Amino acid sequence: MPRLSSRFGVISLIAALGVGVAAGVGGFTFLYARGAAYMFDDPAACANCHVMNEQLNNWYRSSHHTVAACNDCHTPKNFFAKYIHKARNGWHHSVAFTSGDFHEPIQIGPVNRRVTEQRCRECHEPVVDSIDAHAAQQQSELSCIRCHRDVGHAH
Amino acid sequence: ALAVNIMEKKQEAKNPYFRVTELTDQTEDPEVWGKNFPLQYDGYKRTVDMVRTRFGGSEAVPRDPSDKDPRAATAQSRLDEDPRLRTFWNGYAFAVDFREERGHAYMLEDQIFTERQQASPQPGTCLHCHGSMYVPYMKAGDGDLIKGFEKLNPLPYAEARKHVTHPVACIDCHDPQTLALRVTRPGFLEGIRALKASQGVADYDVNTQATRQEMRTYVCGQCHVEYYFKGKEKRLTYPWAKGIKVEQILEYYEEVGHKDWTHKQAGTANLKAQHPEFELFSQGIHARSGVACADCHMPYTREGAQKISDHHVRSPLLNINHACQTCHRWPEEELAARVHQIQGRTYELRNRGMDAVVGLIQDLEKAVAAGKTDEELKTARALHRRAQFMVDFVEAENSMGFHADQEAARILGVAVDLARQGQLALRDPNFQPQLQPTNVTPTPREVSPPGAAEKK
Amino acid sequence: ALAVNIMEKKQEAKNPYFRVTELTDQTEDPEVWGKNFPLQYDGYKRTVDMVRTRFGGSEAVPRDPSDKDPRAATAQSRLDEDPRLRTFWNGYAFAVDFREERGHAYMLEDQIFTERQQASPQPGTCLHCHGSMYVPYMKAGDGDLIKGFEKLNPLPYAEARKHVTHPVACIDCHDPQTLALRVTRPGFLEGIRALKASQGVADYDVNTQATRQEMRTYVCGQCHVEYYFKGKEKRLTYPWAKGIKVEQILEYYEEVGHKDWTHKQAGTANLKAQHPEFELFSQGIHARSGVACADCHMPYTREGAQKISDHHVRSPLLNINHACQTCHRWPEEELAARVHQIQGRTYELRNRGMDAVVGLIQDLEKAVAAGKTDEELKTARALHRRAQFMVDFVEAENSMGFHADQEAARILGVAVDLARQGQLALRDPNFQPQLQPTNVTPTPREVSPPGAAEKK
Ligand code: HEC
Ligand code: HEC
Ligand code: HEC
Ligand code: HEC
Ligand code: HEC
Ligand code: HEC
Ligand code: HEC
Ligand code: HEC
Ligand code: HEC
Ligand code: HEC
Ligand code: HEC
Ligand code: HEC
Ligand code: HEC
Ligand code: HEC
Ligand SMILES: [Ca+2]
Ligand SMILES: [Ca+2]
Repeated sequence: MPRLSSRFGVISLIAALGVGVAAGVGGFTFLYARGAAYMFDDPAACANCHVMNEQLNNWYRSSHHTVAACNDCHTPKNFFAKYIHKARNGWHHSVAFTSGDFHEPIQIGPVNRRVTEQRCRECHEPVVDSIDAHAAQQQSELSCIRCHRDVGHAH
Repeated sequence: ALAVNIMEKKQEAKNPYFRVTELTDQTEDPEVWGKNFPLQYDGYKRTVDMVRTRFGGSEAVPRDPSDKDPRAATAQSRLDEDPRLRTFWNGYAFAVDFREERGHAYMLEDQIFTERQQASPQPGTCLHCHGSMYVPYMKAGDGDLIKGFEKLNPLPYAEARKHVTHPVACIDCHDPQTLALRVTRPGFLEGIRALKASQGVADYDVNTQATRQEMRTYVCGQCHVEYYFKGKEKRLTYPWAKGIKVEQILEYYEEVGHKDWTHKQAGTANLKAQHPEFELFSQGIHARSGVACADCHMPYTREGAQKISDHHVRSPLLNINHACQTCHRWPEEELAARVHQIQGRTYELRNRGMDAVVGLIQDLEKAVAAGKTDEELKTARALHRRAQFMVDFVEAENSMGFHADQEAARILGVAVDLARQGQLALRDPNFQPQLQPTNVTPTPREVSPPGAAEKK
Repeated sequence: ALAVNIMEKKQEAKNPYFRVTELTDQTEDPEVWGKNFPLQYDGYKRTVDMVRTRFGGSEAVPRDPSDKDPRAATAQSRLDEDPRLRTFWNGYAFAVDFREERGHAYMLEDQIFTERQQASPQPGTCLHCHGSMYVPYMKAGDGDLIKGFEKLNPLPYAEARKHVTHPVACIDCHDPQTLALRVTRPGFLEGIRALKASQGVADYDVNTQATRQEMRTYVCGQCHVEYYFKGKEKRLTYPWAKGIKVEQILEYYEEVGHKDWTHKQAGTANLKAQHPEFELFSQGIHARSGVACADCHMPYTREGAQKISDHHVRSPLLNINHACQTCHRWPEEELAARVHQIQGRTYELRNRGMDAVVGLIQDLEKAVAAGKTDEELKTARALHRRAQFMVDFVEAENSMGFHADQEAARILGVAVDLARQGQLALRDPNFQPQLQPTNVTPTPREVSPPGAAEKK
């Protein structure tokens, strides 16, 4: 998708200009600053496991593949939390993978789903503020995934 | 271009809205709310649009305004579209005037000026679902919603309507401080409590116990439901104490011995079903999948950098891309075709049901003319009452079966069976009608599939 | 998304394997194929398992083997489960022996030993769907499939079966060289050609023109379809020349004036519907969404590093995670509950339909006994023929409505209407039956939603 990659070019350009920071919108600053960081979170690393291939293949075709890698959606933003979580997942996945004992098709668990939902909100805060602002008062928040399940990859 | 675009998005986004005015629990006028939430207010105002779909939307039929009825246009008459309806409801106000429903903006005037008002005097209760009632109820009850409700219900309609100024407004669905959704309708507060009780949940309080997603359906369930007026206090009641499936509602009405009117030709103590969207929808696959009314009828829409709920509440077929395509990646034509296929099947059965019930009505009329006694007509009338309510349940429901396609077809199938049996009973005193089918359960030694435990 | 998902699955089917042995167009024995494809062969052999679900699977009922019938167990008798079926099919072989169907491994023996064989002599045609016929047909036709088909059809069953050694085997669905799917059944080759012709596609050749996803359904459609034997050549024919909706099939039978048997009590020239899985499924939302039989009945399963199609063809309810969860993320209990809810609704209507038709049969029997002439019974019998076929269409279809839930309910609703009208016609010569409902089309000035063009 050349269109998207060019977009990506633009996005990182803005990042360089630091406009994102100026605008002071956390989610996007984080995103823009990260262009390079993608390399450190190479999706291919996840797909070291063939069982992740389906997601990887679909991710390449998703609206997000130029803007969000696996870990942007599957690990918390906070630096330490992120690596702890990765470790947790990594460990869990390795065990599961080697033991081969896991539910198929693979399904996201409650913990990871919460992480992911959080990540949506962080990046899209500007867009969803309006629909989310009043949600604080509600005992349960709106699930993004319910409608946008496939933005990262088909399942 | 995109760069700029993103910039703009960000600025606008910085703060979704400014609170230009303070909203209180007495702020009834949506225009005032609109100062804080102009986008939602714009959508809200667009409910005046009249566009029709195959079975929904509405069609503007021009008319000469009179002082008796100043409306310059109404929605098309369903009685003219299907003359059988006049026989169907003969003797009841609905046989005089019944129109396709239209946008929320019209709810108050359409209720005031429907000829049903002349046909028979109506109580203040009617306003519960046709006006912005939160403030009027609170005022009338000196701060007690239920008291106010009980006070306005028994008043003559003309009296009660003096208290009402707007169609449903922001304050009827929202908390003015937090904008969180809230149920303000006594009918639903009590109805859902009775329903939950029937499911073993005591003293259910919807405003504190419902999830946000449930609220996105319940605010609509405040009005899009079957109802009746209980006792001389004309208390608005939703017949859900035994459940909300059509058979459970019928069981409830049998138990309280309610009838809406006596059919003019058939002499049957009949029931009228009214817009049971909430009830039928609840039996469908979407409800079962946690989809809410607002998901399809108020889908999110992009306004600049923000996403807001489209407050132009209308037929999703007029807004398929937002209403359906986030969840279903099929082309718009395909999604529309799926709805039409479901509606077409429902419509065929609805017409068979209508023919059967109308046929039974004519047979009953003949039998009465032939001097048959009420005792002799008992069975046929019992079948008529039941069959007509079931046909009406789908007829009055406004999605032509889409909200719960197989359930709608099942209801109509049962209705046809009962109506035809009524005709048989009239022609043959020895005919043994069967309310329930012979149910041969598969042999007990059934190995249920992994966790096949039936969910109700 | 789900569409994408299906594409995904396609890729995965490409699997590397060792050619241990060479497979030719004469290699009939699945065990030989199994040398190259042990995983698929293992699954294939597991179709001997007998596990029952609420409405599907099968239950092993032990019996004393005899030389006349050496089977140590059969599936449960549907006639014992629902005695009404004996009246329903009175005078036809199905009233003698009709059992729940079971796995592919049994298809040949179950056909050989069913008491229906004694009840009336059967032709070689029967084998078309109960054995591995590709090689036998080719041999009998000296390399010409259709010739072989025409040669075996008219033979007495006992004669024809000598040519057959296996139940459906690898070669019946696969090209031995490429393993690509292929249709080897003359009945389907000709049936689908007739169907496509009715849709304006001339000379359709399924093996060259069907997409891979379509083939994943068509290989099953070779046998899981309604059929009849045409003329004295007993040519197997699928009644699709006017379409595959139940009304279109009925129209076809009316035109060719076919009857399967004359009902013993009712004297009606009746039709027997048989396993119209392909036909009913085609009317459902899954077919419409491009889902294939194999997606649910032969789902991909991981065997080590590769994903293979589970050749243990069976009820998806016994394998919900693989069969459903690739597309539906709901828990297994929930998915089972959804199927049971759909099947339960269908079952209620199926039982009403059965009662109505059986009632009509008894009325006709009385009328005959009372000396009514064929002329006087014409209307009632016409309604009986139609109603019974429609009930049987859903009864004989094996998903209890799941394959097309609303369509199954619609068919049964129409059937009940017709059967009850038949009973009315018998009691009242002046009763005017209505085959078609009064169809009031919404007023023409309809504004169709964006691209609402009906898709058929
Ligand atoms: C834009 C956000 C996003 C990105 C990027 C993303 N995912 Fe996901 N992923 C999701 C969501 C949302 C779900 C949960 C879907 C659900 O609720 O079933 C999910 C679920 C999963 C699952 C559980 C199984 C399934 O498919 O539901 C796996 C495995 C997974 N992701 C792996 C990956 C891998 C590997 C990558 C990188 C190639 C990736 N994800 C990139 C959003 C994302
Ligand atoms: C060692 C092999 C392996 C690697 C590497 C791997 N995964 Fe997984 N992953 C698995 C297995 C196996 C499962 C299934 C675990 C289960 O369901 O219990 C899984 C499950 C998941 C799930 C859904 C289950 C849950 O707990 O929510 C997500 C999301 C996911 N992986 C994302 C990722 C991401 C992101 C990466 C890269 C940072 C990654 N995986 C790397 C093997 C792996
Ligand atoms: C790392 C930041 C990031 C994360 C995490 C992220 N997004 Fe996005 N998302 C973006 C950006 C940037 C775009 C704009 C991409 C474009 O315009 O092509 C976008 C586009 C979208 C769009 C519009 C395009 C489409 O696919 O319809 C949706 C919807 C969306 N995101 C939803 C989500 C949801 C839901 C999640 C969580 C499951 C999520 N996003 C996670 C950054 C992110
Ligand atoms: C009830 C369904 C629903 C839910 C829940 C939902 N969305 Fe959306 N979302 C939509 C629809 C519909 C659109 C398309 C709006 C448009 O195109 O005008 C959309 C659009 C978006 C976009 C793209 C805006 C654009 O055009 O670039 C983003 C980003 C997004 N949603 C993020 C989220 C996030 C984050 C959440 C959770 C907080 C969420 N959505 C929850 C239905 C939903
Ligand atoms: C999954 C989407 C969906 C959900 C959820 C849904 N509806 Fe509908 N609704 C439809 C469709 C489609 C129609 C048919 C519209 C038409 O025929 O033009 C419809 C029709 C209607 C109509 C008639 C509209 C008209 O234009 O005349 C009303 C009223 C209605 N729904 C109310 C509700 C209520 C109340 C709920 C929740 C209890 C609900 N709907 C839930 C999709 C939905
Ligand atoms: C206070 C009562 C009330 C509430 C609350 C309410 N409605 Fe309505 N609704 C009505 C009435 C009354 C009408 C018919 C107005 C008329 O015909 O004049 C109507 C009409 C409609 C229509 C038909 C529009 C058309 O063009 O035919 C739809 C769709 C609809 N409502 C959906 C909803 C949804 C979705 C909700 C919740 C988000 C909701 N309603 C909440 C009372 C209500
Ligand atoms: C429980 C809520 C509720 C009550 C009480 C109620 N309505 Fe309605 N009314 C609705 C809804 C929802 C609609 C839109 C759906 C429909 O028309 O089926 C509607 C539509 C209408 C319409 C426009 C369509 C038509 O039927 O011509 C009229 C007029 C109307 N109502 C009059 C009345 C009158 C008079 C009363 C009192 C006897 C009353 N309503 C009581 C909810 C209610
Ligand atoms: C018939 C019910 C109904 C009425 C009347 C109504 N709303 Fe809403 N409104 C909703 C629903 C449903 C939502 C979605 C709330 C959620 O998802 O939690 C909503 C959401 C909102 C939100 C949150 C942001 C968004 O768009 O999702 C605002 C702000 C809002 N409405 C303002 C208004 C204003 C101003 C009015 C009057 C002009 C109004 N509403 C009238 C039902 C209604
Ligand atoms: C928030 C998500 C969501 C929205 C919005 C939604 N659907 Fe669905 N729809 C579902 C789910 C979930 C199912 C059940 C099947 C499944 O589990 O995938 C479903 C099932 C269906 C089916 C098959 C069931 C049946 O009754 O035959 C149709 C048709 C359908 N939807 C049409 C629509 C249309 C038309 C709209 C818009 C008016 C719509 N949907 C809006 C989630 C949604
Ligand atoms: C979307 C999933 C799905 C698809 C696609 C599907 N089926 Fe089924 N099928 C089912 C389910 C669920 C049942 C009910 C099983 C039960 O009751 O145990 C069923 C039942 C059956 C049965 C009876 C099974 C038994 O155990 O007795 C047969 C035979 C069958 N299907 C054949 C087919 C054929 C042929 C096709 C294609 C034309 C097809 N199915 C497509 C889900 C599917
Ligand atoms: C050569 C004919 C033929 C073909 C091809 C065929 N079937 Fe069958 N199928 C049968 C027969 C015959 C039976 C019943 C066997 C018995 O009861 O002895 C059967 C039984 C079944 C059953 C019932 C199993 C049970 O436990 O009740 C299912 C499910 C089924 N088939 C699905 C399929 C699917 C899916 C395909 C395609 C992938 C297919 N069949 C292809 C002839 C065929
Ligand atoms: C067009 C394909 C086809 C033809 C021709 C066919 N069958 Fe079958 N048969 C099937 C399928 C598919 C099933 C499994 C589904 C079912 O039982 O409904 C089956 C099941 C059966 C069963 C097991 C269930 C039962 O009915 O007891 C018997 C016995 C049987 N057939 C006998 C016969 C006989 C005898 C003939 C010839 C008169 C015949 N079949 C012709 C496809 C066919
Ligand atoms: C009733 C039809 C049927 C029969 C009999 C059958 N298969 Fe298959 N087979 C299929 C279908 C359907 C697929 C999926 C093909 C696709 O996706 O293109 C398949 C796929 C395969 C594949 C490709 C890899 C995979 O698993 O998807 C192999 C290899 C295979 N079958 C071998 C065999 C062998 C060996 C036998 C005999 C023991 C056999 N098949 C019998 C229907 C059948
Ligand atoms: C290859 C994908 C796929 C598979 C496998 C699949 N489905 Fe579906 N299912 C769909 C699609 C697509 C729809 C239509 C709704 C939509 O468009 O989201 C649907 C709709 C449904 C519906 C709602 C329609 C209705 O009839 O009420 C149910 C229930 C359902 N599926 C159950 C199942 C079950 C049970 C299985 C396994 C036996 C299954 N599905 C397997 C794709 C699939
Ligand atoms: Ca309307
Ligand atoms: Ca079976």
